[in-house]
Amino acid sequence: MATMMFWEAIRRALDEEMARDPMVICMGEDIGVAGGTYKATQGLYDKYGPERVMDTPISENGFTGLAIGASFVGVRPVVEIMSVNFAWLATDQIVNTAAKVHYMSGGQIKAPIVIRTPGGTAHQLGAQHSARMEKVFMGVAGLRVVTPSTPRQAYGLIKSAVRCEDPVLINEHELIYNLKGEVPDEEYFHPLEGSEIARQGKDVSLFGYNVSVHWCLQAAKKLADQHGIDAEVIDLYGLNPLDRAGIAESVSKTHRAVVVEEAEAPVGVGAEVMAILNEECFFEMDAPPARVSALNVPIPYNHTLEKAAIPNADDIVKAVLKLFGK
Amino acid sequence: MATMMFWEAIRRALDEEMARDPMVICMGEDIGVAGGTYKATQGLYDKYGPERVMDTPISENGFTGLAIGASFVGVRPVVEIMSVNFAWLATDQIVNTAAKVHYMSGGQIKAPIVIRTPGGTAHQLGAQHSARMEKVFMGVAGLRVVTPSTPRQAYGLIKSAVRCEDPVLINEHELIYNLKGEVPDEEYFHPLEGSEIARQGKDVSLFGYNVSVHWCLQAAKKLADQHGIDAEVIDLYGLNPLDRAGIAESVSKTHRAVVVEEAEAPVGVGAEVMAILNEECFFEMDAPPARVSALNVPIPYNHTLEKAAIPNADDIVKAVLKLFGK
Amino acid sequence: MTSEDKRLLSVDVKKRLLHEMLFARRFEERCYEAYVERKIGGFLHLYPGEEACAHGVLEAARVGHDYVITSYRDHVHAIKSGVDPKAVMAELFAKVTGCCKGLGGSMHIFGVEQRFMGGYALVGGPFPLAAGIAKGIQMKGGDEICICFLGDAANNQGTFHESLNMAKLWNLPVLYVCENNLYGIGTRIDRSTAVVDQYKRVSGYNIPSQQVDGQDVEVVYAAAAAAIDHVRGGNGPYFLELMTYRYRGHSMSDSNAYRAKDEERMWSKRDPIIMLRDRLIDDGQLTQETFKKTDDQILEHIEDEIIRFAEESPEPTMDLLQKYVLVENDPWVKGGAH
Amino acid sequence: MTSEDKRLLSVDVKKRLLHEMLFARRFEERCYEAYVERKIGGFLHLYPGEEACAHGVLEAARVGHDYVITSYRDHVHAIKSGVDPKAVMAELFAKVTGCCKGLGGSMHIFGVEQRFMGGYALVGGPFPLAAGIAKGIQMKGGDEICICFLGDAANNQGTFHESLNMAKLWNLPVLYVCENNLYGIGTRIDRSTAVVDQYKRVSGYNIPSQQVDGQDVEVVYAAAAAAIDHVRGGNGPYFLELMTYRYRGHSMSDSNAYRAKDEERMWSKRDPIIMLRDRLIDDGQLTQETFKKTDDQILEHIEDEIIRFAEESPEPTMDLLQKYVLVENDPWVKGGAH
Ligand SMILES: Cc1ncc(C[n+]2csc(CCOP(=O)(O)OP(=O)(O)O)c2C)c(N)n1
Ligand SMILES: Cc1ncc(C[n+]2csc(CCOP(=O)(O)OP(=O)(O)O)c2C)c(N)n1
Ligand SMILES: [Mg+2]
Ligand SMILES: [Mg+2]
Repeated sequence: MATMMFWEAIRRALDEEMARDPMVICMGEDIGVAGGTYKATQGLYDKYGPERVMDTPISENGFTGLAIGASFVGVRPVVEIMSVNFAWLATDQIVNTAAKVHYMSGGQIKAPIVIRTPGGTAHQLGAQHSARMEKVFMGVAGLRVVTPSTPRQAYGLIKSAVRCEDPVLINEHELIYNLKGEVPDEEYFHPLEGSEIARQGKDVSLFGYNVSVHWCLQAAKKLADQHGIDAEVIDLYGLNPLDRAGIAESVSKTHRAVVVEEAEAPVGVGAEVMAILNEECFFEMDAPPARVSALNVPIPYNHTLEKAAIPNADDIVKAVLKLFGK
Repeated sequence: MATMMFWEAIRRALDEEMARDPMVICMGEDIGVAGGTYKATQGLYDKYGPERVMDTPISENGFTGLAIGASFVGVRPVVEIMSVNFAWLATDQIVNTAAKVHYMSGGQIKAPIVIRTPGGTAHQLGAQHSARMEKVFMGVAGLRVVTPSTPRQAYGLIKSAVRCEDPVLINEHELIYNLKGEVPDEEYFHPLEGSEIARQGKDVSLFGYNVSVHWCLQAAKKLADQHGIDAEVIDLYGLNPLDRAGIAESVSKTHRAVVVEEAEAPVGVGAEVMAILNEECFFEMDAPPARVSALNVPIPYNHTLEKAAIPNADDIVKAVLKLFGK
Repeated sequence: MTSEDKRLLSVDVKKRLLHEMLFARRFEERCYEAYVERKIGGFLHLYPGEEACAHGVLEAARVGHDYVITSYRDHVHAIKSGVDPKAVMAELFAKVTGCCKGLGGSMHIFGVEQRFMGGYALVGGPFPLAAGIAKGIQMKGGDEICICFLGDAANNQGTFHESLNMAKLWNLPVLYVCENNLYGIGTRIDRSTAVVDQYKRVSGYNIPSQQVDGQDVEVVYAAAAAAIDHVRGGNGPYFLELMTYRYRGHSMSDSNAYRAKDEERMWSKRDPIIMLRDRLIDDGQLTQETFKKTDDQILEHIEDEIIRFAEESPEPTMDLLQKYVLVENDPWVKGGAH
Repeated sequence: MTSEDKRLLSVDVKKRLLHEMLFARRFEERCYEAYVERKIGGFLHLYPGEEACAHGVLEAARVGHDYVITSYRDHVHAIKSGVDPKAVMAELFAKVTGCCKGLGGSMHIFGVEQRFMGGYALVGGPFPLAAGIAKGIQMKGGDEICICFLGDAANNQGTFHESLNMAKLWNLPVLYVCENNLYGIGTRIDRSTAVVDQYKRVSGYNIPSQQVDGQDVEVVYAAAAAAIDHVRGGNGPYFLELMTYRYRGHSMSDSNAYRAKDEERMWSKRDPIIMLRDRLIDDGQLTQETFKKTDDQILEHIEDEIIRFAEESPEPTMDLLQKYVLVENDPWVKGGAH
């Protein structure tokens, strides 16, 4: 097992897939000559040339649509939308075309496109550069959504996504590109559906995804160390579809649940997981499931205010203690 | 009280507001000379001229952005996006600009734009013309979302939306433009926040919005007539923000809840209302809250399949009976 | 070059095109009736008046080899591309024998085997898709091209601009055909568009372009043949503007009230079918009687074969409702076939 | 017309512009330092090298009367529009005395009182906003115009196309200024754009346009004066392309590795400040010593007044966190003030 950074894991996956299949291409703004804002495509331009590692104009709907069209005829495009904030511009092609074309053609067309896009709140990027769009994409029938929390997941999810025949949106996070972790030396394909137990526990289930998995793990440690509460952390790497069975299974064991999301609460991951719990294991719950979410505000530039808008491990600890009446 | 059709109520509201304030304008595709796809602007072009009733090019992001810019300097634009399916193209300007500019300018700029857009599943319009985007917009901080179920609401919500200083998205429904209902003769301003009790009841709360309010009312009648169940129907005309207090109040009385949404379930109105119930009155509930949603599919063209994809009154009845263990 | 110089087609081809265009006209008219009879639902956009566009262009293309993509006004393009008219009509009737099994409908006709890559309902949506298909062709090194038919009003969509820039930048083998029928629904072109000559709008991308009469199928053919040569020759995209007119309203729900009767009359004098018919008659290649007989045969064929097939076909079963949301049994969903 | 003919400015104005541009340069350089010192966060896009663009154009405009809007690279435009540099710096320092109370940051400088309508972070976003502001002006019948500054690469966004068409169609009083610095982040213009001369791209909208040297503030002034006359005269939009260059990386996180050193050297010889300084010295209007003294004064002023103000100002309090999401106490939210 090699240890590598998150961006290196992505790069490795892309490199392997491009080496294997000449129809795999990468597209996006500044991904070629410049190697990508977060280095995910570094070196690939030199290795595979401009026809396969394409620097695009600033035309998000256009180049995403172009990639989708190419996917109809056997190309395997991996599109990078530089920041998820810009993905709003491409939602037309993603939602109206990629997610629907297989269905409305009666199964004739497939759109096996991969869209990688970093998002989330990072360091004071302000209102127009702090979008968290996972809740938008996971509500779209016909679109798979995954979100890696570790280098291993990033590597394995990209590998599977490139090969899968469905359109897959990979929601990455700007804050963890330099996160280090182990990635198997041999090829590894991560499932596109399901969830992972990031930490076993018996007293409460903490649901996180992507960066919030790390907050949950921090919180779990504090809960164990300081409060004697043994939290289970579930990593919801598969956001669409969500792992209903896995979610219910954990809570059937712990009887308590807190969902942690980086986005504002309305119609988000938290609401959906709570709804699933209501549907799957209402009578198993000893306390109402709770969500820990961002404040319902555009993200402010000021660092102190920004931090206050976004949840953290302490907020999770507080929410858990409340469930225990503490 | 005059009885009028839904589209007539919209038209009346727009006409009154345009007559009152020369800065109120309407914009959209085919809303001028042609009078609007659903007649909501009929006659206004002749009355107010092309500068105030503007037929736009097919440039959804462009003309929505133009309207937002105009709203910065005192114009009160009412944009019609012909079908909500096309609103994906304009989400960039709606979300990235209109919803954030007041905040990120430290309160200096207001974007008092109204966006009216019909959506929903109608009669066999197929996958690319059956979007239900309410769940997308109601998750956006800084954007008000309302959705009228009756001519009275349509009239009163537009009146208030035009005058309100916030951006307001009005989610209309293609199927009910010809619905008749009473509208006060005098001017009437509907609140932009809150909910209405469409039918009083004591045994179960049915939550609907827009077209699904009517399904709930049908279901309530069947439940009363055939099963002796007295359902309360709550009309969630205000989707962002949602009426947390009103939602909790009804369920604190009935102890049972079914949320009815026209969209596919994931991260939708159903999930959000269930989450609110968990947060506000978990221990008041005698049964898990349930949601009645569309199937998680793009909408098929075939009529029978289309009907099967969308919920109806019988589905609601079934869901309620299940809550009662029947 | 005058129209005269561009008449390059043999008599046989002209006769076949006349037959095809007449068939297309009758097919669409029959759709109209079926819609009124409520056999067809949803939005229905018909092509009468514009037949020379699809037929002239696709006659110059290699049907089944080149890729074709268009908007919601797609029946005739599909049929000329080789999609079985029975499967198209059955699709409109929402039957399982339809080309999309009844899931797509009029705005979403697909025939991937024939490389007819579909009709799309979002105005401007196909611009980038076409460029993408062309990118695929380029990568595989074949000599196919992609032909994208769209309306005049679609050119105001941002995707037009974005796609044409990329198509030129990357030298993609795509032919954009603008069917300029002067209206986007009820809005006349000069009320939505600063520059009404669409072929002039592509100078901002350095893409060669031409505007020709879209009512004379021979003129269309000639212009398309040159355009296709250009594209197939590896010279990058081309933009061909065809001046045409639709006889009916935009869709079935459009009353057409916004158009001057004079204008309509003027264009009906330039009917693509009548023009070709009269030319053949004038040249002594056709009689009015043969034409009438062909017409009768077409009508009969549509009724007996096509409508009947559509009528008698079964509806899709409920198991299709959730079948094509995602691809079935894709092993990578589970992380590969271990 | 040669550059020579365009030098219309009086000595006093030239001296003032030199001062302003030098101030802008030093202001931006100080931002750089403050970023390295972690006093400024987020994304920071600096303007050195391009000073003649904002200064030349806005010198020809009626500052405080005309509306100005731009992208994330917005400090200098804001300051030249009349926004207090102290409020800009305090904003970058995320202080409550900042022009947006510390909520906006570098990419979102606003000064609505000065009619500086903001910096926006979405590339291409301001194109339609500017047209909309112009629509508002048109409705109110004033003689203001709206000036929209954006980069070259922004022109590939669909909103460019959509907005220019509408601006022309509706004859809106908007001046689009393209600051063509040859790069969009690390991508050279010819690698993203089929037609590199941006002023040629607007022929598809029938909008008059011109390309001029963006390094000579007098040339910029002259071209802008003519363009503004055109727009203010009710003749609709104008598109002005200014050829310029940014000295630093795109933002603080950009290493600038993709540019040839030769190219950078070539452009540094055409520094807008040096050019104007030398011209004034050559004309006997300025000495090197005065210039140096001015520079020292500016540096001192920035340090003593601006930085100190920003440093010493308090952060916004927590009550601001949720204050501007929606407008406070709007009576219509409750259905009016009954
Ligand atoms: C994105 C989008 N906006 C608006 C519409 C509604 N609409 C359907 S067709 C049409 C007019 C298109 O005109 P044109 O491109 O000239 O094609 P034509 O119908 O004349 O063949 C409009 C506005 C749509 N389907 N998609
Ligand atoms: C919609 C969108 N896409 C991409 C980006 C990322 N981005 C920020 S600036 C930029 C380059 C813009 O170049 P240009 O318009 O030439 O302006 P310059 O920075 O050179 O002044 C890009 C790609 C963005 N902010 N918004
Ligand atoms: Mg048209
Ligand atoms: Mg640039």
